[in-house]
Amino acid sequence: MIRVQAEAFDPGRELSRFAAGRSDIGAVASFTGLVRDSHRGERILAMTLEHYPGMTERELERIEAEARQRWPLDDSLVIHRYGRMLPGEPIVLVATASAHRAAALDACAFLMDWLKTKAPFWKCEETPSGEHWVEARESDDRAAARW
Amino acid sequence: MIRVQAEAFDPGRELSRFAAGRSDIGAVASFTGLVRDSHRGERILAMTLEHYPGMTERELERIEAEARQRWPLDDSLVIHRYGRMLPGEPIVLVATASAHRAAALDACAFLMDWLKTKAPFWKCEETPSGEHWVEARESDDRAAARW
Amino acid sequence: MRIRYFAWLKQRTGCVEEELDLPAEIETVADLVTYLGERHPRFAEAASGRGVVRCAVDQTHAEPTARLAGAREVAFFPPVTGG
Amino acid sequence: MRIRYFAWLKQRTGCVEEELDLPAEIETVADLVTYLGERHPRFAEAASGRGVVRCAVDQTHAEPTARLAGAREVAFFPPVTGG
Repeated sequence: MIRVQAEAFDPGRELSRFAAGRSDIGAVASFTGLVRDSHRGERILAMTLEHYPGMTERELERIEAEARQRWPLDDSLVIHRYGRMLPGEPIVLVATASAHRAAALDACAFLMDWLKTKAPFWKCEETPSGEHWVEARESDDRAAARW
Repeated sequence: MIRVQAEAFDPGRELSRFAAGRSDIGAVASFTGLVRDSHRGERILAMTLEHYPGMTERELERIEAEARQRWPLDDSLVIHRYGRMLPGEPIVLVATASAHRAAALDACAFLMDWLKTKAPFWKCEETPSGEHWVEARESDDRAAARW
Repeated sequence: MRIRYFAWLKQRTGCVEEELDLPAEIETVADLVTYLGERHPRFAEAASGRGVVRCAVDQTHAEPTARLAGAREVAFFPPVTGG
Repeated sequence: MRIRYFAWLKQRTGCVEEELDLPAEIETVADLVTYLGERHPRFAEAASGRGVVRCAVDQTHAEPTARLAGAREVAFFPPVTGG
């Protein structure tokens, strides 16, 4: 399932719901990305995520479908926020469920790597010296290319 | 932190506590292993985990220390149950926190792979045809050897 | 055709979106980038850097060689930084 | 020396643990496996399979060549299956 929302969420509570009441799942992997209070030595006061409504959901659904084709997943979940958020707040949660450990862990890493290079989100940091758009990292392209 | 316990736990709640109140963490990865209701086509009524008290804690601490030496982790958590549990119940939770996504995800996979081959736990399944000790899988040795 | 700009490209063009009637000779994404660069010099400047300006045609990632025939919405944006 | 057995090895020896005074010539884990095999034929049977019986000396994984000098507790168990 894909959720793109402005509202804050609690990854722990989402994970408790995910896979609740199912006894056919042997493994659940998750990744949570959070706003950090500093970046390259500069203090981060807040972070605003812009996105491309419509294309965001479409890309995330495509990425999720790709994961479910590559690995035997029983379930998967991607929640991504947009708008303004403060240090410590979760930005993204990816969770995967499978009968098998490697499938859950690999699919979770894959979903994050592809999301990082394909989902149309852009981070703008508020720092004491002003607002800066975050630059994409080459390491993210390399991480996505390994799959 | 290492916890070895007979009591049930809620991985979502543990994850909410883990990293709570910290804003220096950019990434949290987790893995939850649960009791499945079937194994190789046979129905599982319950699962009992025997362990080696003392050695279990020692091995888990050693594995955690190894992960924290290999990756820049801000925090890590391993909870492992022993005793009797029912399908759908969590057996193990591993969580890792880092400034960076790859460190959190890799360290989480590493902790599970090493735990699976080094931590002294043994699963005994209750099935309609009786009790069976679960046999170790070669794929677990291969998974642990890649690190 | 509706053209949309995201993140810091909005500051380069001074607009979030614009509705344009394109000349018939604008056939590909690359053609459109050149055409828009004439309207917005600071967009041209950004687009001259390799891989700095990305494109989506009707909400699907598109290469410079992608054709525009039938497209209703084309978006330009820097490399994504979500997660 | 205290000898402990885990999982299905308990069924092979008929005991969870035993306290033994070992002859001086039992110097390594491999020596001890042979010695215990004489006490428990079904343990010997299991130990003859490669990699089926694992050992820990004073709660640390140990190879067959590991020395027992000074050890207080030796445990035998099948490959672990936690997680």
